[in-house]
Amino acid sequence: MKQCSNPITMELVKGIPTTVLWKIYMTMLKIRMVEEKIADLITRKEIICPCHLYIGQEAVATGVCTALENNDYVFSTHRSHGHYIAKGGSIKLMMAELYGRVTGCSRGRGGSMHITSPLVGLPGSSAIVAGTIPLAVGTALAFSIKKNGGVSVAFFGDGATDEGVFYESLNFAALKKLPIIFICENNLYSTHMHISARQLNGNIYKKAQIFKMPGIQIDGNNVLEVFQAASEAIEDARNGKGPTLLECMTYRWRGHVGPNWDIDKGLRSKEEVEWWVDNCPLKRLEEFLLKENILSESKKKQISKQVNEEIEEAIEFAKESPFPDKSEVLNDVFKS
Amino acid sequence: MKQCSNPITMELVKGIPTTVLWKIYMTMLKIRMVEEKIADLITRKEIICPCHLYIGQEAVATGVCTALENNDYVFSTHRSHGHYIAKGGSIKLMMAELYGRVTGCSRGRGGSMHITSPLVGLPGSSAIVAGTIPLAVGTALAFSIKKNGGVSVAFFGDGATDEGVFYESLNFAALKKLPIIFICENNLYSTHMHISARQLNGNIYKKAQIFKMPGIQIDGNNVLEVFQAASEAIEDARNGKGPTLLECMTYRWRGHVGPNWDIDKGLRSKEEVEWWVDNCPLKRLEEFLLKENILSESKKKQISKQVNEEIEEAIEFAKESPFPDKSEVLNDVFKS
Amino acid sequence: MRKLSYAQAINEGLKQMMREDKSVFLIGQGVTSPWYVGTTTVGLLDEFGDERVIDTPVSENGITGAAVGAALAGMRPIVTHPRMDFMYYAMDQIANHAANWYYMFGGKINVPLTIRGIINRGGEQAAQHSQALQAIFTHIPGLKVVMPSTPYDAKGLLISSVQDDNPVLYIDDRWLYELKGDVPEEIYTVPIGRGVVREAGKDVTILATSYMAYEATKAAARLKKEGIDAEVIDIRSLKPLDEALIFESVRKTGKLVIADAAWKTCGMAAEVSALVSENIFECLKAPIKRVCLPDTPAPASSVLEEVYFPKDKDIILAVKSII
Amino acid sequence: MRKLSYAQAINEGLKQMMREDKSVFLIGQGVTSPWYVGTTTVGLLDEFGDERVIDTPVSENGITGAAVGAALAGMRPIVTHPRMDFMYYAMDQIANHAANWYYMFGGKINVPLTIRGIINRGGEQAAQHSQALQAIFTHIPGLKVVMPSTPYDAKGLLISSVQDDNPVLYIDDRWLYELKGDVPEEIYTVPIGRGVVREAGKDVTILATSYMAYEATKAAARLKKEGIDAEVIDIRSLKPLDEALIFESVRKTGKLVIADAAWKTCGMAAEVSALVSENIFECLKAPIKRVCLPDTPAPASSVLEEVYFPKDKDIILAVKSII
Ligand SMILES: Cc1ncc(C[n+]2csc(CCOP(=O)(O)OP(=O)(O)O)c2C)c(N)n1
Ligand SMILES: Cc1ncc(C[n+]2csc(CCOP(=O)(O)OP(=O)(O)O)c2C)c(N)n1
Ligand SMILES: [Mg+2]
Ligand SMILES: [Mg+2]
Repeated sequence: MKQCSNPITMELVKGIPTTVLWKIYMTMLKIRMVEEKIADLITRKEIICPCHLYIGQEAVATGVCTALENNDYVFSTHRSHGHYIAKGGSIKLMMAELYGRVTGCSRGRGGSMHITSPLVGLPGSSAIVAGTIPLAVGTALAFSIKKNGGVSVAFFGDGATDEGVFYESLNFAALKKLPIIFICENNLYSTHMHISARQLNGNIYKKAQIFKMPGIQIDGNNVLEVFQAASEAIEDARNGKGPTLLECMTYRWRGHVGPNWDIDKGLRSKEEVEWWVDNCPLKRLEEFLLKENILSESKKKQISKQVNEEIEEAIEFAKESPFPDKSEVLNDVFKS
Repeated sequence: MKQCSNPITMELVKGIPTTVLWKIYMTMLKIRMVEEKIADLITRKEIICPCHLYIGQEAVATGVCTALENNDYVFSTHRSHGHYIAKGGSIKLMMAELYGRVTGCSRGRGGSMHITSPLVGLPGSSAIVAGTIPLAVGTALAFSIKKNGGVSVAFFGDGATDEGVFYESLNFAALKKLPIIFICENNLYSTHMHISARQLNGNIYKKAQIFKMPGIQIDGNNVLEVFQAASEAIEDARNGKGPTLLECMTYRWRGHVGPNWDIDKGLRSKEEVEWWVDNCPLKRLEEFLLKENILSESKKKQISKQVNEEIEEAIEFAKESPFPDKSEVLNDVFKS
Repeated sequence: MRKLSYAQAINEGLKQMMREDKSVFLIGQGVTSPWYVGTTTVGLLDEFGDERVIDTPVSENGITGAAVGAALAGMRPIVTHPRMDFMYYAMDQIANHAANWYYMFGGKINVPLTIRGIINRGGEQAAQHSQALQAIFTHIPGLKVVMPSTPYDAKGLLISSVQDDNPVLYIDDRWLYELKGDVPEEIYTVPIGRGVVREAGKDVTILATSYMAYEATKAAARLKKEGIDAEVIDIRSLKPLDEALIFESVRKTGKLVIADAAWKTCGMAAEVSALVSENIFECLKAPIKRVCLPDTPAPASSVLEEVYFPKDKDIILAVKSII
Repeated sequence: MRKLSYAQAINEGLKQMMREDKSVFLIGQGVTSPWYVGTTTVGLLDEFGDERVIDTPVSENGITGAAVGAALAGMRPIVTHPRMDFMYYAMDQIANHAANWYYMFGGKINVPLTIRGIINRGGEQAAQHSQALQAIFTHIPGLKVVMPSTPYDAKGLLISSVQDDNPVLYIDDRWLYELKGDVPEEIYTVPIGRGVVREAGKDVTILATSYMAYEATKAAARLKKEGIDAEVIDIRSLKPLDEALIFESVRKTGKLVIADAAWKTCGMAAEVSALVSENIFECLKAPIKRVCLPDTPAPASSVLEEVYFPKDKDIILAVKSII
């Protein structure tokens, strides 16, 4: 397995404007702070729907989505908040959704696992493992027929690579040279099962080879490495060179679902969790930016304040929003 | 792609008793003659059910099944006759099945795509592409739980490797080191589509690598090469070393279904078909055995006569057998 | 009017929709094959090229998902399954994804997709190559389901399906492919959700789906000779269902036979029966009868197929049992 | 008698069958997890080891197929799906293979397989994590389908399923897991194909499946207070169906309400309704009513879940509409 704790180097920031670096930092911080807040709201039973927290994986969504255009499409999974935020989804609408309100991005019908923001290029997320992989392939197919230069991204976990449809999707995308990036967030677990209990050969990126597709394993906790690798893959896709499989090594800090840390259940060790917490993707970026004077302490504070305000506002919005009317249960089965 | 016309060499017969070589020859001849006969019977509308002929692929079923024990299990596909005959199924019962008679191996309920002979280790064949691959995995799982030394074989085509369940099956078999051999008969086509229109990387044997499973490509028209490779894989499986994927390069002479040659439809060229007909697996073996004096002309004639008699007898049996009673349509939904 | 076969009508519908709307494309196994889907896609590859007529590897779930994804990106794909039997592989994408999407995301994004499932049975093809799965898809919320029985409806309902903003399951039956009938040359629609009375009558209502509408019409003609005046409804859309038409007819006749060549248990015939006895029980004068497949897989032998697949004579028997 | 919860009853059934018969083994997602399938598999890994308690990658179709294959080789596997929603992925192996095998091969080889599908809904889990798919499996010939509603039946039907020589779909509901009831310690069976009268009554028959039997019993108690004497049938097996029991009850009451917490269209309630009006129409005194899910996917928000999932009050309303 790829070493996931290499320091962030100046080489990686070459060519990236400072404003973009700030944006990357802000996005990661936003995801982190939103997720910590949600953890808290679940504990306080304000939020009822099952939430799969993204804490620890922020670098992946952020690195990839920063490299995308607004019109590019991203498909997400049950662990959806990070992708939604990184692609530019409104926290207000997401929070209202988690609160089950009619003002939510899915009118309260979807909950955490089904958030959407078509206007920023997130047509939705699925609670079925591997379910959105072929959808992203289809979007890429649409882009290639329309020749509109769009790129499609499928985010999925290591667990999703156990499903047959993952292979069918890679085969078809490679065959048709579709403009799609397959982003596997390998956080080592599928619910309670470590990858070694599910696959003999854990190197997911190598699976791309059998479809004559480039497959690359990267440090998913180094946001700049993710950004650079994604940028290259996206450029290739946009230029008709076909798909890439990016395996981003990362880790979810909390348990599979909900805010608990999921230690002491015999599923993973305290040491393992601590190692990854030490290797925090956000901390690594922040320390680097501060050290290199790309981020000042005052700028940092300003960003943090801004994010905090946005979150508080979103929660207020959610709490003040009405629940859906009971009659809503029958609406929108069909578009008329 | 592997060269599929290397001459059969003496080296390959080392250690194989003459009687076994005769049996191999006889099995291949039997498959060939049965299939030619069926082609004829279809043309004469004696047989109605859709038949996918095995002509041209005889070396694969024969090589593999000769290397198996009676208790080992084999699962077949829509193109089932060859596997059934090679595993020792009764031609009588098969022929009656194709004729839709109640004496058929499936009481006339299955037809060509669903023939079975549990007593010789063929629990059935499926008309769903890739459908029997996980079944064979399950049988191997049963053998491994029972520790009875049994080996399971999944026969399937190159088309089946387009289905996701193929990958799921390989993954699980490799993970659990199950006693199973995956035999891919790569005849280059899935119905009307050449493999190059379906997969960028046609080398199916390489797909095994990503599951840490040995994958080998062999000349599927050289029955002794198939026999040797299968024997080794089977021995490994029996000894707890886990599964192997064998890709056997071969060709079906006739069209996808039925007796036609399927040329001049723009799907494959006359030249291609002729090349493979020249490279006939039966002819190659026969010429070799005659040349090396392993088979005499008189023995050859005797075998041919015996096979012919068996086939004629089977057809007679089929034609004289009664059709199922109409009430049979409701039987055997459940075993009571 | 010009006559076309059912297969030609589908072919023309596909061709015209693809000409009319650049976002329409065809994807699925066999769409470039000369035989795989009958002759329904003949000529399309030549006219529209392989970018819009996409033959695929056997990967039903992946390909169906790709069609759903393309629909989410504004296309109007028609994904073809040459046999309904193969659609079990694609159930997750159809049921969990296509069907749920619009509702699950609060009406924010829809799936304008046509899923074409072909019923291909008979000829001793047996259990895995004979299935008619309309009940399963009608059971699942979020899918519209249509089953044309004439060339006119085959084209008109296909066009309606493609133009619909929702996933529509368009089910055609190869036993109807050679049937000829009037088909206008221009683009026209048959509304989804509307059945049609094929024969007016007053003694009994025979409600039929797809191919069984053809058998029902034959049955009605024979019944007429015996003095029984049967009304034949070809329901055409299974979801939404034309309840008004059904109720109107049964109010008049008081008797109902439902003919659906699919499994009986939890099938479409059960649904129609339940709807009628739930809503217009007071008009019923006799038991509601179902003419369906028996609850067994399809057998191979022709002798068994003969009793397995219901025909006009089975409808006649059912009618007589309640007259 | 000793009381166990529904989840404990399943756990004990599994344990006893595995002790009793070496050919029984457990396979599926989460069977070694402390939470994935409730507490129903607790302790099994410790007692039987990972050769007979096999947790698996998420590969529903491949794993279900492996269970079918093991059954063909003489084992009696229990393959577990922690949610029915995930079973769409496994439809091909269930419907095309397990269900067809015995018939398709002329009764020469059978599939002694238990397929356990868990209904896990509520708690704002939404459309892809809430489904109850009994109708689909009951529609497909060759599968038996059982749905226990009490701890006693949970254990007894599980044992019957494992001992049955056919593929049996055993559907349990997490809303019942904490329910306590009498459960004998020894191995016993509840026959597949037999329903049970939970409350005797003469005014109306309430036929219910699974969790709805529990709601129906509550409804009956409340109705009794209002002078309405309802008979509650817990049907337990959806296939084979205890038609005799249903007909006997409806002959007596003349009125029928069917409660099944699954989609209405082409659902089990439709089937029971159709059967009754087909066979004992003359005994019916009122419309047959169905209490089911509306034909929509499951919504997330609790406010909507509240109206989505039917309860005793919905049964009461339905009963009153025909009394
Ligand atoms: C088809 C299907 N099977 C099982 C599940 C249950 N499930 C939910 S998330 C999950 C783990 C997925 O692991 P991975 O893809 O690695 O994503 P992660 O949770 O690690 O982000 C599983 C098995 C599901 N949602 N869908
Ligand atoms: C699930 C499914 N999809 C499609 C088909 C139609 N079909 C029958 S055989 C076949 C080709 C299979 O090709 P391959 O596996 O290479 O076997 P071959 O016919 O070459 O022996 C196809 C696509 C099917 N039977 N099952
Ligand atoms: Mg994971
Ligand atoms: Mg092939």
